[in-house]
Amino acid sequence: MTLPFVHADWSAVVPVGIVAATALFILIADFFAGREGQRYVSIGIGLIGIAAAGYFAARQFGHNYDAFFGGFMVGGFATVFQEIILLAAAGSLILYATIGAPQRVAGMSAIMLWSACGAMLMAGAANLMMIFLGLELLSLGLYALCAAVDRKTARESALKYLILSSTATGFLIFGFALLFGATGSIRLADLVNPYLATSPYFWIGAGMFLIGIVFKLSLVPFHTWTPDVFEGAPLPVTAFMSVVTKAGTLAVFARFIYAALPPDTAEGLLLPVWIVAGISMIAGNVGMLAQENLKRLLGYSGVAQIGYILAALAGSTPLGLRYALYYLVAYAFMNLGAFAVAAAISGEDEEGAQIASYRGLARRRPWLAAAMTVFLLALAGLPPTAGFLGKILILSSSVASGYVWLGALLIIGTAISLYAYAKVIRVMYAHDAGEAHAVRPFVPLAWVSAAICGVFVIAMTFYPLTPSNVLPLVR
Amino acid sequence: MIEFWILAVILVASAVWTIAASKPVYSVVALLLNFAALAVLYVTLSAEFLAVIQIIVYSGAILVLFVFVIALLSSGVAPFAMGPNRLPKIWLPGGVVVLVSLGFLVYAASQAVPASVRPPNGPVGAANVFGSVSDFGAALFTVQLLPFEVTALILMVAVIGVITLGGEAMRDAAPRGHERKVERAMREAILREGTD
Amino acid sequence: MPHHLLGVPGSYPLVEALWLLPLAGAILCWAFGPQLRTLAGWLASALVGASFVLAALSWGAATQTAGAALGASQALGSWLPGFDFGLLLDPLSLIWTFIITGVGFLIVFYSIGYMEGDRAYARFFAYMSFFVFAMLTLVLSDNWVGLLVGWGLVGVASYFLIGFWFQRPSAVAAARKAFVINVVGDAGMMFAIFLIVANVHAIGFGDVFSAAGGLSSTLVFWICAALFIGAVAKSAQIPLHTWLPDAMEGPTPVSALIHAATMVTAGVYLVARSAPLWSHNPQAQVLVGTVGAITALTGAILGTAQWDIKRILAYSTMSQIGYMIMAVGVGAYEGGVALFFTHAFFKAQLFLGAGLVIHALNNEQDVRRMGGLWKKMPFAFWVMLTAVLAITGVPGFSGFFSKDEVIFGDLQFGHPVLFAISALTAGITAYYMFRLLFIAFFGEYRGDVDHAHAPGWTMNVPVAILVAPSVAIGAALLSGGENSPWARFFAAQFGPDMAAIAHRPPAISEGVTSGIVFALVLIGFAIAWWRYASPGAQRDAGERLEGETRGMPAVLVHLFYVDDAIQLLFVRPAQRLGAFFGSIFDPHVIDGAVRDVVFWARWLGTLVRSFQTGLVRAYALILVFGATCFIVYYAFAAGALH
Amino acid sequence: MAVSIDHYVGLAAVMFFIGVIGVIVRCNPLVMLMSIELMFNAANLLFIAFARVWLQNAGHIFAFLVITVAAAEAAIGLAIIVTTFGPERYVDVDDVRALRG
Repeated sequence: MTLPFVHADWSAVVPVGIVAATALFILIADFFAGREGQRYVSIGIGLIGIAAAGYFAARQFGHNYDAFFGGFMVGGFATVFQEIILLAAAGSLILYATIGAPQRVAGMSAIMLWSACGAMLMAGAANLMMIFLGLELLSLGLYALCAAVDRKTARESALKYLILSSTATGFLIFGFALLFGATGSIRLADLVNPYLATSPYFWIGAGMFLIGIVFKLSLVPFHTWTPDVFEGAPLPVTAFMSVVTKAGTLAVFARFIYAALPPDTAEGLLLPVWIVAGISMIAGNVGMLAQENLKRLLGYSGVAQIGYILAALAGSTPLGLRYALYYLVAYAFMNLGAFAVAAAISGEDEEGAQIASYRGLARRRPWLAAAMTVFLLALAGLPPTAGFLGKILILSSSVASGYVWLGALLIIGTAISLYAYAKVIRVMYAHDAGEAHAVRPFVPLAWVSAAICGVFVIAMTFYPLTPSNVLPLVR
Repeated sequence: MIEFWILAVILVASAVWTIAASKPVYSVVALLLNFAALAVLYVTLSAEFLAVIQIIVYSGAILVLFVFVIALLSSGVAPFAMGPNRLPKIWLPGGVVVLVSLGFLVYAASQAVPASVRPPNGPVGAANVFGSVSDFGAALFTVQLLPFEVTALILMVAVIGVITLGGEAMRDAAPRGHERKVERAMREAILREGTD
Repeated sequence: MPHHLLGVPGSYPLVEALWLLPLAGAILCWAFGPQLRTLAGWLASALVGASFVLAALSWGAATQTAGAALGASQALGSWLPGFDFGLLLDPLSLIWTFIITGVGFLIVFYSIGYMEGDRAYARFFAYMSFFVFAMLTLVLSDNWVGLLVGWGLVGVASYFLIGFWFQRPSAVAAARKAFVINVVGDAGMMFAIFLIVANVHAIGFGDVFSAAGGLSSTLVFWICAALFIGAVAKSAQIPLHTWLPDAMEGPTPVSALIHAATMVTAGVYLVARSAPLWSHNPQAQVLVGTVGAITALTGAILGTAQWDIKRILAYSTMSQIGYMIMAVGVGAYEGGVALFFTHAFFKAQLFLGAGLVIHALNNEQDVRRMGGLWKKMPFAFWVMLTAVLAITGVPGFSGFFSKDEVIFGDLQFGHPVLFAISALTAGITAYYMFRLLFIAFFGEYRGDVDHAHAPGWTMNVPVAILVAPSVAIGAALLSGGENSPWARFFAAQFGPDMAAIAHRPPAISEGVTSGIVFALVLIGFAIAWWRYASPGAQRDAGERLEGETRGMPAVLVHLFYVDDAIQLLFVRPAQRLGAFFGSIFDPHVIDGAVRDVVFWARWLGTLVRSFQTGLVRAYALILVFGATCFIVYYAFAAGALH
Repeated sequence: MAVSIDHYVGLAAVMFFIGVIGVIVRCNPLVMLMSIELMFNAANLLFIAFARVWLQNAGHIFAFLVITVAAAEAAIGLAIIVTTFGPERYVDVDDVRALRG
């Protein structure tokens, strides 16, 4: 009798395991924490765990190997995505410091970390089963997180997310079943098979798989949940969702298109994805124009931003993946930063998420207004921010790989978005203070988070470190 | 062969009934029928273990959960009286759209050359044990160990998630004035039941 | 000594500090403005000054290592493939850096006194420091993209500073105008850079220039033409010059630094920087030279008909930049850059001198209401006098050397018509500059300010310092022809490009052209004397000036109708665009065009919102619709493969 | 007529799309969740049928995991529905539309 637990390569999932165990620690420590400091205990333990996981994940970077019989890949590509996910988890976890009911922060932090585990598993997933389980671990946590505050809109967002996301998951696993039927294997690597190019099971299966992916990336017309859920969910959850879901799904998508396609099928197979990405760039930015709520606006903005990232991947060039990663990191920083500022401003009922409550912010909180300006400029893609450089790179990559129309849509979308972002900036720098909202007291953690994000959004423009050796590790 | 067609008819009919039933509790019954038929179909496909799981987990656990929630939500009225289950106008265009796409899918499937499903190239388990508990368990604890462990996490999330949701959220879940609405509905229901 | 400070020759480790110090100043002044109060001015000056010290040390190192080590660029970290960004120090960028930080320091220091008591004192210094940073980005960048970024940022800084007193509608209008015209230029630049990147697949200057030889001459012409659109807009060349006089709505130090000494010469820098492109393309050279010469002449003519002291100087600036553009256009790069170098000193001096007057007379800018000021303000008079002597090119002053080199360059590179125009312009320049001097400082005082209050030492000292270079730097650097320090400094930079242009030795020597020009200058001076300073003219100066105002030809009053034509052809359509962009940066002003944009934006936004009904089933339907489209596509794609 | 794998695919597809129609058409979130369970079961049927064809038990394990996940999802989903609606005789998702635009 062999002992599978001994032979399994547990070191491959050490970062994931640390994060999962941290969540348990949070739940246990919560019993012993005093009522006042409860949420800081949860956040503190969470951050320590994330830091440890980040360290161990970074150590795996150079060593890429398959673990668990080819089900999970370690190193390189997976590491980069895992670090992005951990970063976003840390940035979102911090924002729980600003949330109202402290008695549930422990549970919410734990679920958030487990969700992050799901995304990290997606980053390394090399078979359909791991993709599915990672996605579900991520999504189930998010359903619960969305509804975890006492607010009508939060519960509504959870219900909408639950129904729509489960439907999309249905498409995804039906697609997986067809892919399994086409190859007889659940390994992604077995999809690289010239014979599959003529298999209808493969084509329709891949199509349904992509429906699930595109839903999670919230591209038009699969985006309808995004604004509602972004607006309704608690702020830390929105921040988490806006980055982690996208990062995990992008990892799966990138691995699929770079390492798991039958030869000569990429162009025909992925065309619908590029089309919806192109539509998203326009529709997402247009959707922002008439918004009054900042979280909702950022939801639409996320729709367009993911469109940009996909434009880099169009053509499946190695450089495109690097640029997409660069933009994803930049996007993580600017989004987390924007949410951190929003968290520092909005009160416990999040009435402060209304754009109107930003009126005259530059007078009341000049630093926060400046940070927000940086993030919005970055989202709009203006120099000297990482968003600007990222867009230039994406443009060059999409044009170089022959998808000029995506580049053109990117430019048009950017032009539209300028107006929407400028509207917010303008409100912040308006001279009349409007009705002075009682801004919440100083929230140090949110400020620190915003400051760090702001520094990175600028610094990344000047030192665009992107891992150069990612592509060989995708496989 | 004949069992496939019988089961297929049952499956489709019960599925249609599930989505067309006038009360949610009937939908549950239809779904139960569907799951049972599926379990039988699994046996014919030599997946005995999954047939058992289908009955135990799906019919025994999940559907009971549904019934419980229906009872919970309609408490204050007669248990299981929730409904009527409104069917909005959208069903016609929605149905047409979906059926068209279904047509395409079936068309594409029928285009499949029979050779697309090749004889197996080396099964994991030996053919005579295929689908058995031992075959299943061996794979689950070796090749698919990581997915199995992840499932534990998923269940953990479900447990903690429900606790987190239920802890405080239930407190003010029902909006004010709701009781009166429920009461009125209850009276109407009793009246109607009485006249029937 | 500088070597030890700056490390090995050819590498300038402190160049990043040189570049970023003004930015630090901008951020500090902006962030801590209320706390710093008057210290903001000192802080900004100190940081720009520190930057200047580093620039001077770099120059010291550069002259010592002459030639080979120059042109070394300092990489700013490792960039993505094909996108290496860095800072470039070569003679050309050093000259500009020296002026930007040196003259910039003096002007920022001068502003401490000039802006005293302004409502937004710290903000002014934040903008000024930011401008210095942006301009340094422009000239220090070693690639096209960095250049474009700097190009855009100086435009933004200029926009903010022109509209600094945004309570005045005229200032806001001027800022808007400058912005719109600069957007036109930026579009040209972007197009050019797009052409370059598309054809050369590189953005570094070195890569592009070494690849330029392989490009077709038509392509190079279009690249040059598109680049030149940027230069025309930024450097106020005909027909996009009309924003520059309006830009005088900004505070005087702004006019001195941005709209005289540095930013407006960016076009000159651009042409000189891309000398390898121009030198191989005679058509492009003729285009640039002609536009420059016409601008020089037009600016001078328009300058004769102005009464606002700052507008006279603005037209003079336009005219002088026309000279520079002409020079770098025809291939006389050293001359063009020399004129930039000397012009920066004496034009800054003129503006700051005018600022002394304006400050003393409670913001009076009309020369008709001045007069006799040399008695009231002898210091300002001497400052203005030396600067006027320098700009008119009186032998011995710095303007003489640089302008002669430019005018002689026309002949040297075979453009006699341009030579004639520029010589004539020199005469007109003398006329209008002495006209300004005579009306403002001679005769009797015609204004109504009782006591001119004397400027403080913080204003006088920078002006006094500027006198030295505008008198002496020409003789120090430029005399000696081929063997002058200037020529040796630029030998490595422009030598090959200038040699590439086939030029015949001109029929007349430089001495003769100097004589001709000086004769024309004397004529201009004589006419100005006769009309404004002779005892006869002094007697009834007030009436004469009134009469001259009435009798001025309509074509001059309307500034050759260029503004009207542009208004009709371009500005009205462009204003809508400009209003759109303006609305992004300018929270103070909204006009009708913006409302249109808002309307369409709302409409579009509402359209998208109408899909967002809030009904989860509707969302599901949209989702399934999308999924159906996907599945139908894949079914067909799979079917098509059979 | 011999039953081939294509028949199973057709049957699963029919069940799947009945589930999809259910999600679009019904207003009761519980029935919507049941329709989603139908979709999952259609996929499961497909997994098991293909597993039989290839004699690969990975399909079985996949179906097993889908069932587990469906259980977890039903738990959370029902909890969300309960918190959203509370005791209510007419449970209708169309009443939940505070978030829109």
